[in-house]
Amino acid sequence: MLSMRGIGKSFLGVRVLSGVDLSVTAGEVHAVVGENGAGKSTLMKIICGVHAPDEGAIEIDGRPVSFGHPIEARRSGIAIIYQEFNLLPERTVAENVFLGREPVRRGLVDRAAMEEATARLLDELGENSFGPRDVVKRLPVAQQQIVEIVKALSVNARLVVMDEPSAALAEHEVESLYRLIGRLRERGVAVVYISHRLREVFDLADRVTVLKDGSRVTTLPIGEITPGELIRLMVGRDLGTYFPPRSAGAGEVRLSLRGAGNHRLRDIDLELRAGEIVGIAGLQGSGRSELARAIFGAEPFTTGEMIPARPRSVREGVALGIGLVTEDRKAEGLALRQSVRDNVLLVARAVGGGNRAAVGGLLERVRLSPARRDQEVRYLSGGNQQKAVLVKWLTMAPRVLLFDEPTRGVDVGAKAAIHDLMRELANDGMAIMMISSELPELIGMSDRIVVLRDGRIAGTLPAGASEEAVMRLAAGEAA
Amino acid sequence: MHLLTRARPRDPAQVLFLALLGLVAAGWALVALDGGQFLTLESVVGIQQRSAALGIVAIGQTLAILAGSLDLSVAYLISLTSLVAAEIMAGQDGNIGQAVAAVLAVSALVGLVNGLVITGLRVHAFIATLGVALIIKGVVDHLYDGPAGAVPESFQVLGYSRIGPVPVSALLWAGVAVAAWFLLSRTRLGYRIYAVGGNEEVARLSGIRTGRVIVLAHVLCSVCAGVAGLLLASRLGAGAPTVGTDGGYDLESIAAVVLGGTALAGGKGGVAGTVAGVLLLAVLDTLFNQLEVNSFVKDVVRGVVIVVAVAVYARRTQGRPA
Amino acid sequence: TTDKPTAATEPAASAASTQDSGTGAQSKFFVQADFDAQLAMRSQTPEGPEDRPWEQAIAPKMIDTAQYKKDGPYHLCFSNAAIDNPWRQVGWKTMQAEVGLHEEIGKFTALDAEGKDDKQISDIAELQAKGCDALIVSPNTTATLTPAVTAACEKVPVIVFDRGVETDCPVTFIKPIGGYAFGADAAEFLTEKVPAGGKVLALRILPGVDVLETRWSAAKVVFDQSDLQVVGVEFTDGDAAKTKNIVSDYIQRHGKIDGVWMDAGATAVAAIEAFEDAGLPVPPINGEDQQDFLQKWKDAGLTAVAPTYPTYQWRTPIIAALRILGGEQVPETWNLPQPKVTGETLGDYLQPDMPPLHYALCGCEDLPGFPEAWGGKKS
Amino acid sequence: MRRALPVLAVLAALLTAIALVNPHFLEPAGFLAFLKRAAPLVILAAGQYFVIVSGEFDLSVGSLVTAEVVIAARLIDGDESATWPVLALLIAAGLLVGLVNGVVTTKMRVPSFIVTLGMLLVLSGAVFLWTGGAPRGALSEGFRVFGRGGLGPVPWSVLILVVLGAAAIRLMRADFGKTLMAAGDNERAAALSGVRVDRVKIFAFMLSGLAAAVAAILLGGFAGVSAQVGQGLEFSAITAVVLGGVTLGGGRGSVPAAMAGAVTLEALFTLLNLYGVSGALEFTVQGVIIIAAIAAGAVRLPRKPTPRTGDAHAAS
Ligand SMILES: Nc1ncnc2c1ncn2[C@@H]1O[C@H](COP(=O)(O)OP(=O)(O)OP(=O)(O)O)[C@@H](O)[C@H]1O
Ligand SMILES: Nc1ncnc2c1ncn2[C@@H]1O[C@H](COP(=O)(O)OP(=O)(O)OP(=O)(O)O)[C@@H](O)[C@H]1O
Ligand SMILES: [Mg+2]
Ligand SMILES: [Mg+2]
Repeated sequence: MLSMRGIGKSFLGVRVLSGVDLSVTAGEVHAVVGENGAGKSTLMKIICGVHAPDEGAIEIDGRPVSFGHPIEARRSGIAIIYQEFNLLPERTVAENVFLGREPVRRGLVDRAAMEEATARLLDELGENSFGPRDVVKRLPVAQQQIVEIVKALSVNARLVVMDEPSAALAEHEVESLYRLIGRLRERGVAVVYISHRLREVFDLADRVTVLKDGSRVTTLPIGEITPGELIRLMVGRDLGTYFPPRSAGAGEVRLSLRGAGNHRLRDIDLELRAGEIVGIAGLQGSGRSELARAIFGAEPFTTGEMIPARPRSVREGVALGIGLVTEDRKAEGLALRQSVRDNVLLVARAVGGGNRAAVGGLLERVRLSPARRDQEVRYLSGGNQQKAVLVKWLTMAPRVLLFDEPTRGVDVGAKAAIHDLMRELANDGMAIMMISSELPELIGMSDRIVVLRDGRIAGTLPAGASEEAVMRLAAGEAA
Repeated sequence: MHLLTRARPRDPAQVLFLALLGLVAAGWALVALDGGQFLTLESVVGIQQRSAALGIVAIGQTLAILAGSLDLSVAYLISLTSLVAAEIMAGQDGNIGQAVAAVLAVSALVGLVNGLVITGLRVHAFIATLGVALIIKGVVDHLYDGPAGAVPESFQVLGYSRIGPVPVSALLWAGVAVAAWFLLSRTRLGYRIYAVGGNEEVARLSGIRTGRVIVLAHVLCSVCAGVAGLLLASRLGAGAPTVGTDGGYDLESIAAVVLGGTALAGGKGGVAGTVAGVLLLAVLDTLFNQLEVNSFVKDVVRGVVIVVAVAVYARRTQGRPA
Repeated sequence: TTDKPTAATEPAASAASTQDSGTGAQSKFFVQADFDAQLAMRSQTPEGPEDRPWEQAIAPKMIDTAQYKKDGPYHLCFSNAAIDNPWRQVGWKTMQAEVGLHEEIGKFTALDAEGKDDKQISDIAELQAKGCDALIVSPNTTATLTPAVTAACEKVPVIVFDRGVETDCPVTFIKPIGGYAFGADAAEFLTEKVPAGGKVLALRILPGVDVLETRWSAAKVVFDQSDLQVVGVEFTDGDAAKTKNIVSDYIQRHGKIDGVWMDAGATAVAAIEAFEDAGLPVPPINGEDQQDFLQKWKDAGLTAVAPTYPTYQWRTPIIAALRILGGEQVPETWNLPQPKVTGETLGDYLQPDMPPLHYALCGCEDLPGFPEAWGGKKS
Repeated sequence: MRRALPVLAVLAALLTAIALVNPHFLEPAGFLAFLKRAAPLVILAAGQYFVIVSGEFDLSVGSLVTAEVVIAARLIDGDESATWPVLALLIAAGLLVGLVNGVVTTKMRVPSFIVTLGMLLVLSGAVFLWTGGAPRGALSEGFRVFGRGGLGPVPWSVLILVVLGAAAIRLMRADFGKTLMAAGDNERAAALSGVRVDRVKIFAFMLSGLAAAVAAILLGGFAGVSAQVGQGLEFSAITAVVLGGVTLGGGRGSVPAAMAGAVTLEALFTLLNLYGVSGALEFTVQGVIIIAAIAAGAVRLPRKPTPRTGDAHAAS
């Protein structure tokens, strides 16, 4: 029913998609996979009229369409679950679900109908922990995610796009999502399903399309491919050989936690050693970012002890020689309208200290082309933005550096560079903690993997542990 | 910012109505000590008369602010519309129809301009409406150097008649308030005003044409100002080029709205709070009148009250972001 | 029920346009008859005690007030347009002091409308409920306050002063001779002192205020008949900085200004400074009876005149109210004398110990609390 | 700087237009006179710039100016010897008002629009409560010289303007300026980089208060005591800053551009005054030009992403 041909798109000069073809037939579940930053979400946003493609054509039932506004896409029966947060925190669940297409009776919004329909959909998802009238901002992320799913389903679309819908869900919730997708399929609804969890892809999909660096590698019936091959297609080479070699051994303890906790973390015991990269795994909402932020002093620990000291503020964290490369570059990492130079010098200027003279050398080291230094950061590619964030911290020569999703939305080249750099830093004696949702990366980089679940440490795995082992701990199935 | 640290806040409107009761009680006591009587028929009527015009403007302002915008042009628009009304009526009952129509048309047009400058030319609402305010001021000052036109007896009913203790003007205000409440809680436009004010991007991704919503909010806001202009014209028996600015309706309406617990950033709040906010200011006024406190003390107290109130809401609703 | 007065109101305005000499069209507030009357009054000798000009009246047409007679103590009420400028400030102090003189006044209730017509309308309504024996009103604007005053007339004896209303229902309307006289005094002075063909700059505070419109319209008539050339009529908003800027602009543009006419003295000093800062002699100019101007006048030895709009008129309404309640006759229109300060009389009015914005003709020297209450120092 | 181009164009056009009507304007004396007139607004704009670039508003400067002048007059009361102490006091008062604005805004999380609106009411009320409704007292010659006199041909106000302008530019180049910018651009990122967001914002408000104090000294000096002296200055200042291409909401624009905006606005006033057609219509022209100039400078910015918690502290 949907077919896209030769889709191309660039943002601020960065090419994100080129010549992508995608066709989805009614009643099919079509998985789209690819590394972070491969362009999956962008492609979906084009399907849904958020972005207009620079090149290429979209057809629905053989009729060419071009959406200038999301509402036009919806009118032709397309619904989407966006990857990033897309709800109004101040409004109720029902109001969010029917946002922009509230049912009306005699010209008036029909609250009853709205809430009833919402309640029904919640039941179908087996979700009974909250109701249509709850205000969204009071729901935890996982439940907020459910609301987004319901929002998409309520459209009664012929094509439902799901961009990492399961990212924040617990096992049983994923189960009911499966059931739901099954029902959609029976109704002849087409589903485009994006996920980093290959298991889901193999459980659900009829066909899978692999994106890499913004172009399509292939599209295959799921039966004709194994997980191993799929990963190879996504990454383009064998993982094993790809990541930099691990360090000889860990040095002295730089930082250690004993029974540390706060509003979302419980008795965390953790040691970060010089020269070691510790990987933190866990589902979204498991508290990984919270852990990093707590160590850094942004949302301090309230209980337990931290050696050398428990920072009560960011500045104290920095003073202890701790740095945090935040999860969300655009919202937490960079002042987008300031120049690269001003961004990399920000910490040094704010807290004092730091080696400003070294900046030039550091920018060289991360191979951030000199031409770009006086450019506003927002004009840089995701990869270069991330490099800028890195340099911002390297200027402070931290003893402990925390990475939260360091390669999210970063293209493969920059990704490799960042990986190499992280390892170099470790070898130079820095203690590194790395959060990543991307298991291959996590496993490839880490000397040790600590798995979080619901704000507690679910277990620790040695280097080279299997994805399954990690997922089992993370999802809380009997190990 | 986190679920667990967030205590369930009471709706500011409720808080405010409680405060209102408290104030009335306090007023009663104070005036009694002063040997007077606080809630005489006249003072009750006075409170309503005094709040009607501001109340109506504030309702409109609420819509603009909820949509994430704001309107600094209302004061001059009020002056303009009072003149339009009085000039067209020219003392003739027969002209009332046209006059009202003209006022609504003029104000709607101004609202449209405000909205289009903001959404189309992408000028910040603050500057856009300030600029439009200047434009109107220029026109008014150019055309008029004093009260003009005449409002026929029959229309002055609006400004002076009352049913028992309730002035017609207060009824008009109530009408506007109910209409706005209805709009916000029962119509799509209302829902979308909240959505756009809450988060324009989310609204857009959910298929809302955010531009239109903002423009409409401004049209409604200006129309409310127009209605206030009609009311004032009927009270003054003529149009006055300074009635809007003398009343300080621009900043006072915004103050009343936030006093009513509507977030200046938009997407949060409602008319109930605004009504309470306006009444609170009016009761304060009356109280000061009765105690013959001079207008300077009044300003000081007003300023403090507004800031403190908003600070209280801020406490209730949000912790500190990381 | 309605709080609306029954009396209809018709704006009384007849324009009289004359040949142009840079003064523009005549104000729609101009009324020839009033103009003539006021100019005539200037030469008439007022009746009443020599030393108490606030009790004097020019050509009074007395009316009987027996129907208002009642026994004290009295409750007097006052609806004030505003106290937002020095003139009203001095007047208000003076009125309060006057009230202090009379123990037969049991209660004095005053509401300040803060310059808002709408508020004054509801203030007047509210005051009627306070059981006042007499209501004094200083209207914020003439036309728009008329209905409210008319309504009040039906309940209590009303005394209007300063600005008028478009109805004769008040028992008495107290005012100095008026704006025409003020404007003419100043204009005539300039026609005397400024050489023929000289360039005159007219500075007005803002348009639309009747008491100010009359001043200008009178000046216009005088200038139109003179051989002076009015090079500009500008509005200053009563803002000193703006006044100074405007004057300097005119000096720049015309090289030389031979006379300055002002409809109010508040910013006269700023205008004078504009000449000083430009290093030019100060041309003939008029101000008002404010101390800073009188001081400047004396120090710089200016050729100047200060027509007045005496603040002692704030005493009269209290006196009038008591007479009315006492059943004594009062003038229907109480025209107070409106002296002007000239080179000869300057000495009598200059009071170095009073604040610069104090008005010399407050008639408050004999009142309790003077001068401290008016911000002055005991000498 | 790109965003400042429209304003510079407008400025050039206005200046030529003025020069056409009034050749004297091009002579040093004429131009200095113009600058002297512009100085207070330009200084106010520079102060307002710090607040706006940090993502806030300061509506209190207008009534602060009035308050300062009235206070000065009452305290000095014509006594020369009181001049310098009072000057010091005015500066302190300005800083104090800024401090209060800043603390309430940042610590109590009240939108600065409201805080400074409240401050506007409080100041205008309090000062006249104190003087009993109208200004009293008088300024000393020593006080007035800053607004009236000059060093040879150059007015003091112009010298003060130059000094303060230079200082403002230095300040924005310094660490404070950079961190302030970052805080205005992305408060979260700044906080997570160790910027004391509250502190820099409070400091910005204090700078605005300081600017108001200086402007008051110049205006009072120029024309003497008056109750209207500060009327509407807050709007003029904000307009000027925005005219200079500084975006409300923070993180963009430069001090020189903001000050250029103020000069432009003043040039506009002067021009309209010179052509002096109808005193009234000039407001209309003013409004149109402001909207047009700013619309010309406006550029589309990519929307800020929403954090997952949705707690993006939108409050202005
Ligand atoms: N609005 C935007 N402006 C600029 N660059 C963008 C924008 N949206 C996406 N990009 C860039 O486009 C590239 C692809 O992003 P996209 O979100 O499509 O990747 P993805 O495959 O969805 O990754 P993930 O698996 O992490 O969701 C990334 O480099 C990202 O930085
Ligand atoms: N119950 C909750 N209440 C409020 N905010 C939450 C809650 N759960 C998660 N969040 C927020 O959602 C985001 C994701 O949660 P968190 O960071 O704890 O998980 P994570 O393991 O870091 O997942 P990810 O890093 O992929 O977002 C965090 O920014 C966190 O602040
Ligand atoms: Mg994605
Ligand atoms: Mg995280």
